[in-house]
Amino acid sequence: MTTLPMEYGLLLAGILFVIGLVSLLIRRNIIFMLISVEIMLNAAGLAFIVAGARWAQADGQVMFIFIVTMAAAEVSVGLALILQLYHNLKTLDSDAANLMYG
Amino acid sequence: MELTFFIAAAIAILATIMVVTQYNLIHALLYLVVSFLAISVVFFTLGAPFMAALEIIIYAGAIVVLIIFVIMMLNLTTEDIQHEKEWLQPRIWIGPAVLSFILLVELVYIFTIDTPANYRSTPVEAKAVGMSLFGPYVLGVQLSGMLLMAGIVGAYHLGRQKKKVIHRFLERTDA
Amino acid sequence: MILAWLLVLLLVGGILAWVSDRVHPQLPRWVALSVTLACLLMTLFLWLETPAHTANTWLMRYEVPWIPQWGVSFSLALDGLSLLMLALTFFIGLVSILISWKEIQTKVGFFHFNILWVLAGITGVFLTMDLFLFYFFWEVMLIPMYFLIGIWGHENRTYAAYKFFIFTQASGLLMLLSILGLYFVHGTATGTYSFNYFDLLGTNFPLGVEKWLMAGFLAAFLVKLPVVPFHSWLPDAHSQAPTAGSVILAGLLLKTGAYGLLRFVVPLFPEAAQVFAPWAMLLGVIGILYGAILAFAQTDLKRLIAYTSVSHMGFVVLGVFAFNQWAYQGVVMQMITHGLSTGALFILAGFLYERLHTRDIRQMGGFWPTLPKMGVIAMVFVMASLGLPGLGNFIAEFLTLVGSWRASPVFTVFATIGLVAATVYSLRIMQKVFLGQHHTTHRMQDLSPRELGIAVPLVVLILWLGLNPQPVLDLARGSLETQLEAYAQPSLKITSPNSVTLIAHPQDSVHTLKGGSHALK
Amino acid sequence: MENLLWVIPALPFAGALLLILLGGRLPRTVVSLIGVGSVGLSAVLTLLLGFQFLSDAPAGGVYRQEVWQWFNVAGFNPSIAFHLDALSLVFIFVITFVGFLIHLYSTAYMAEDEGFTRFFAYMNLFVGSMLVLVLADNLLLLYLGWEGVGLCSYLLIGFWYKEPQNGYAARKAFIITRVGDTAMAIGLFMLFQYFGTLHIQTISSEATQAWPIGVQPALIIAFLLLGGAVGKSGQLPLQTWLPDAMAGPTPVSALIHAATMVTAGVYLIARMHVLFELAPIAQFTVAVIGAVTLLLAGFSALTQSDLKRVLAYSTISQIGYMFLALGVGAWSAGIFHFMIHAFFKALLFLAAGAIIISLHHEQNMFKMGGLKEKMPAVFWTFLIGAASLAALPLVTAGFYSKDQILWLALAGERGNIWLYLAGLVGAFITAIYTFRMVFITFFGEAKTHLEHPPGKLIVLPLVVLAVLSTVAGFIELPHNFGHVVLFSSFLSPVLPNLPVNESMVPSEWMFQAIAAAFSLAGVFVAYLVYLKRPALHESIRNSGVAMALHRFWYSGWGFDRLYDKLFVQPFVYMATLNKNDFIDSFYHLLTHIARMLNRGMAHTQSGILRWYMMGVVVGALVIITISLLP
Repeated sequence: MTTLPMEYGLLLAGILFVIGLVSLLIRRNIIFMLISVEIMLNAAGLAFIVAGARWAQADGQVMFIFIVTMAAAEVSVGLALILQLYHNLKTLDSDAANLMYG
Repeated sequence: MELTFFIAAAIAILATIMVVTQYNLIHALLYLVVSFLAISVVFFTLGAPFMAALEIIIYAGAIVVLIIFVIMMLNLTTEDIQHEKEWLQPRIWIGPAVLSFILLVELVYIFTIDTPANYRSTPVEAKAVGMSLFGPYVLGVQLSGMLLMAGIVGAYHLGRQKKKVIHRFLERTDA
Repeated sequence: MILAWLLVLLLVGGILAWVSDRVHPQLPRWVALSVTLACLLMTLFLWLETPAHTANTWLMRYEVPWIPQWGVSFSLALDGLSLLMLALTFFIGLVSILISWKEIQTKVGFFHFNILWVLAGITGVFLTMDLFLFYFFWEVMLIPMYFLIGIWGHENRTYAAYKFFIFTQASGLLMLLSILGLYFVHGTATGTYSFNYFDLLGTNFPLGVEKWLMAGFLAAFLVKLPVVPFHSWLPDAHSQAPTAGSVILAGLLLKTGAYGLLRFVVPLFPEAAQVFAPWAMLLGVIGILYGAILAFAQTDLKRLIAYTSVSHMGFVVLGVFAFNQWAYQGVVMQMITHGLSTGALFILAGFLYERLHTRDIRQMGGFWPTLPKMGVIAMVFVMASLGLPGLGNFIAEFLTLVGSWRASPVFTVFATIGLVAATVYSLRIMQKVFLGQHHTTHRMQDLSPRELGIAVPLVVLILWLGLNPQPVLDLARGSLETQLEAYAQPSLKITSPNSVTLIAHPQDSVHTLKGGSHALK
Repeated sequence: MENLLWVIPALPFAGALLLILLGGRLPRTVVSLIGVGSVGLSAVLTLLLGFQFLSDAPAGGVYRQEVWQWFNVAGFNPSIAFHLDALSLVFIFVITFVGFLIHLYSTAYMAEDEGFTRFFAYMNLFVGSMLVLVLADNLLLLYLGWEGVGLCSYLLIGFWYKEPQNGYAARKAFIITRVGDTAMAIGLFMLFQYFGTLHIQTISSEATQAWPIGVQPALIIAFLLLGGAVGKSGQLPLQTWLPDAMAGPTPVSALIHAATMVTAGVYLIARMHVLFELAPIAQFTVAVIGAVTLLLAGFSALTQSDLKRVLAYSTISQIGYMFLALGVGAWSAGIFHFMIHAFFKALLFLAAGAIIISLHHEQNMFKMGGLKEKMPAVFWTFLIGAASLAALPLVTAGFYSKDQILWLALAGERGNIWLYLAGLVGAFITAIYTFRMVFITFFGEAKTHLEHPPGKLIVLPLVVLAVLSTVAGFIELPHNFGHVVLFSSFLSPVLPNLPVNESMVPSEWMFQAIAAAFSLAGVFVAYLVYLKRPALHESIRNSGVAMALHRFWYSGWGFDRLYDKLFVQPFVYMATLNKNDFIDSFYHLLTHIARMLNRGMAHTQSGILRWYMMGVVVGALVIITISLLP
């Protein structure tokens, strides 16, 4: 087995996370925002896996499983919300859903 | 294996960038699948083959398919792609991008501040994960179960088409 | 034990009144009436049982541990001062239930629930000797009052209710801070953490700490009283509340502030109180004059009366910080007589409102021929409010001023000038409402037997207090002397808490009292 | 017998209480029976008690009766206790007796009035309070009576409450007297501070022992008590309420604003004479106030056209004489003039009332005239009263009382030529305005139709008072002229006699002659101007200076306008300006700030999801950056 600095894995996770974040911030299409959230979650999971590998412990993977579970739940609820939004507003533009304007 | 890691990482980053820069949703999703696959390879190199499998099954499989179904239900047209183009102006994305870049720089700084500690990527068996999952983390499993249950109920409730009761005289003709 | 029963009776009675609404809409009135009457009778019984001259200040104590690890106990105690205040509370409570008989027609059950719980809060405030419990009752008093104003009030009731709530709540929180501060200062100094009043008496502080702790208590009491810069909740609350609410506010809630000054501020912080005294007297005098001038300008009858309260309560502050027997007896008299006279004026305003549906005195005038009985009664209370000798308020004001003259002649002179201002606004009430030409054309009923039944006892009481106040003064004397102890010989300020307990705890202290009221004498 | 002392004030109180409680349901005869009867019984009791007092003087010259202890706080223990000595006996005699006559008169005068019951209730209450005032054994009880009569005065001035004008006058009276009362209350606080009691006798005896003459506290206290006295007695500078007080029914003016209540100030000073003797400056101030007031009010009386206002100003002026007497230490002379004044001024008011009611509530003198033939009884009694007021020599009581004051103002040890001259000029003016009134009202041609002649109940009190106004003077005659000193020797246990400057005694007759000449000259001037040559009157009136003076005096020397500008208007202005309580605006500012903050924060809730995300990112950025900083 080869050796690999943990930082590389974390770096990858960080880059992915930031890409997801940028996308989340710049996209108005709400489906794209949902995808970005998925990317970020995935990046977070990656970080756990890397850490788990570093210490050769199962905990990192357990956390990843939890993240996956959460992501699944989130996507299902999020998609349901998107459907409702689209039915009500006839658009995917997240800025249109600004009824909560203070 | 090192090389595998770097190639997979590069593919993951490139594919993810492509995801966020696409205008067409379906194209973006394809890149997303690629990105997930690349990450699963990374998992493999890190000695977590079970997780690599989970990644492919759940992320690349279930979740992306779910999103595609929804997109199909929404009946999107080229008009929407046009919208995307309009929405994604440089003046919109430049600010967030700069901020996020700073964040990234800081993260890199944090990761590299200490001397790198090498490690052997000893694989952690699925059995160990299972022991851990149903040992100390059993409460978490239960909670995740509940979360999923709530997710299903919530999605069902939200996704239900509510019957609109509008008096027929009041119904707009174009609606 | 009888003390705890008073509270239980009121609290349970309140819930019962609420529930009984479903059985019959009139039932809550009878429930509330009988509960209050029972409490009044119990109090009067206690009064009659009290020997005229007891060596012992504390007539009765009841104490069970509540949260012993924090030093919180369910501690009630009765002395002459509290007994007087209780009698006033239940009398005013009775009156306010009676005046609501026709006025309140919506949510009758909930209304009487609130009335009884306010009374319970006030009773608790007057009885409890545990600061934690004191704060609890202070809040219990507040919330039902908020509902009374907010639900059954007049046109601008929400505003008034919020204003009342925020003022009293904010100041109450400052008091809570001070209570906690006192608790910890005392605890670290002596090692025993206790909220008990008797334990906290005679705590030694550095003067700076004492000042800040006193400031918290003062905040609560001066806002409640109210003293001038903090008075602006009062006119709104008074004018918007239903009649019963105004009566309870003026007659009782304001008195809790005065009681707090006498019971807590003065004995707990003797040195700081003396430092603060000139400023307090100044505030009192400003209150007297400022309230009077504003009262003169008002056109809303209830608002006018509310400002007279501000003016009259100025005498209380003046008296409390004069630190002598005369002033203190005056303050106690002022608390009682102001409760009766201002309560009566609010009741009359309520009667007029029921007949006219306005509180604007510009639309009144010339009611004497149509409402002669009301006119006579109004005349009595207007005269009481301007301090006519022979009525209770005169005794109160004169004693207060005699006492404060010893402390500060200059302030007393200005306070006495307030009597002229009182004349000006009081006569204005009479002139605008009952004298002059008759404006309205429709016939008005003079007082009904029920209304007379409310008003006449008030007249009799105020006259009795004016001509023979001695029973009241005797009852209050022992407890006032106790409050003044630290001032009589400032050099001999009680230093060790042990000696305080010796003085404060009578022979028949806590545990011998479980038998009931007779065990204590 | 002396045990019945408490009944004297209690009877009118009981009457008042009965009338208030049952008033509406009783027939008028019963009401008048209760109203008049209670005061009548008091008068009878007073007479009986007075006879006993005279025939069998009690030890120390005092009956004292404690009814109950009012209260007792740390040694401050005033009682409801009555103290009857010579001074209070004179006062209760006047109050009950004159009061009874006026009550009797009122049954006829007020017969047509709808507030008949109310009137008698108030009047009884007044008599009760006044009796408490003069019988009080301590100053607090005196203060109770003092405020009680103030209340009744307020109620009775505003008796006809439908006229807002009357209500205004009533309020003015109450408030202005209250200003004086406040000074007096402060005086009481000081007295209590120094003596630990308000018991009058204790204070008197202790003050003489404890204080040397001219000591400062005595001075301050005397001035404060003087404040109360000038307020009640309508003296400068608080005299402005009394002319307006004539808005009340005439019997009220007679009883309260002439005979009894307004002399409460005289009583107070006489009662506390010990303090004033200890404070010579204060006492001299009393004299000066009296002298100035009697002149000012006299000049104002000259110009009035309202019959009752003339009498009101003359009351102020006559009380000025009493103050002058008190101020020079002629205590018994002041009280003597009080008594005589009560008789003749009540008489004048009642007679004026008889005219007014017969002329259908016409009060303007210039619309009267020629009443001599139409109402002879009223004319003759009025003339007797007027003569007494003008102090026509030898036959009238007023001459003896006023002459005594003038003489002592000059020859007394604290006397002074200027005070004497003021009194003399005052006497001259008094004679002029008195007979101006007589001539205008009763002589000349009739200008108003007479409704109905006055009845028996109205004339009877007039006759009794007329007799008293003449006869009562003979109980105190100057020593060169009979030397009767019944009154002053009766009062001497209470009030010290004034030593007279011996060197002037031989020339006393000369000063008496001068006084007599002045009053006669006054009558003559009035006769000349108002009866003989009306043209002269017109020409004086039309000259510029006279017109300006007339206007000035008519308005009571502009005091009303001055006080209005100085006190009333600023107060009302300040009050109305601040009606909405500027302190409240401070709290409004707080809520305003809170609301502004809320509005500002609400802008961040744009509803745009990406802004919220941006917020999260920026927050994370800030936190991480801070944690990275060394």
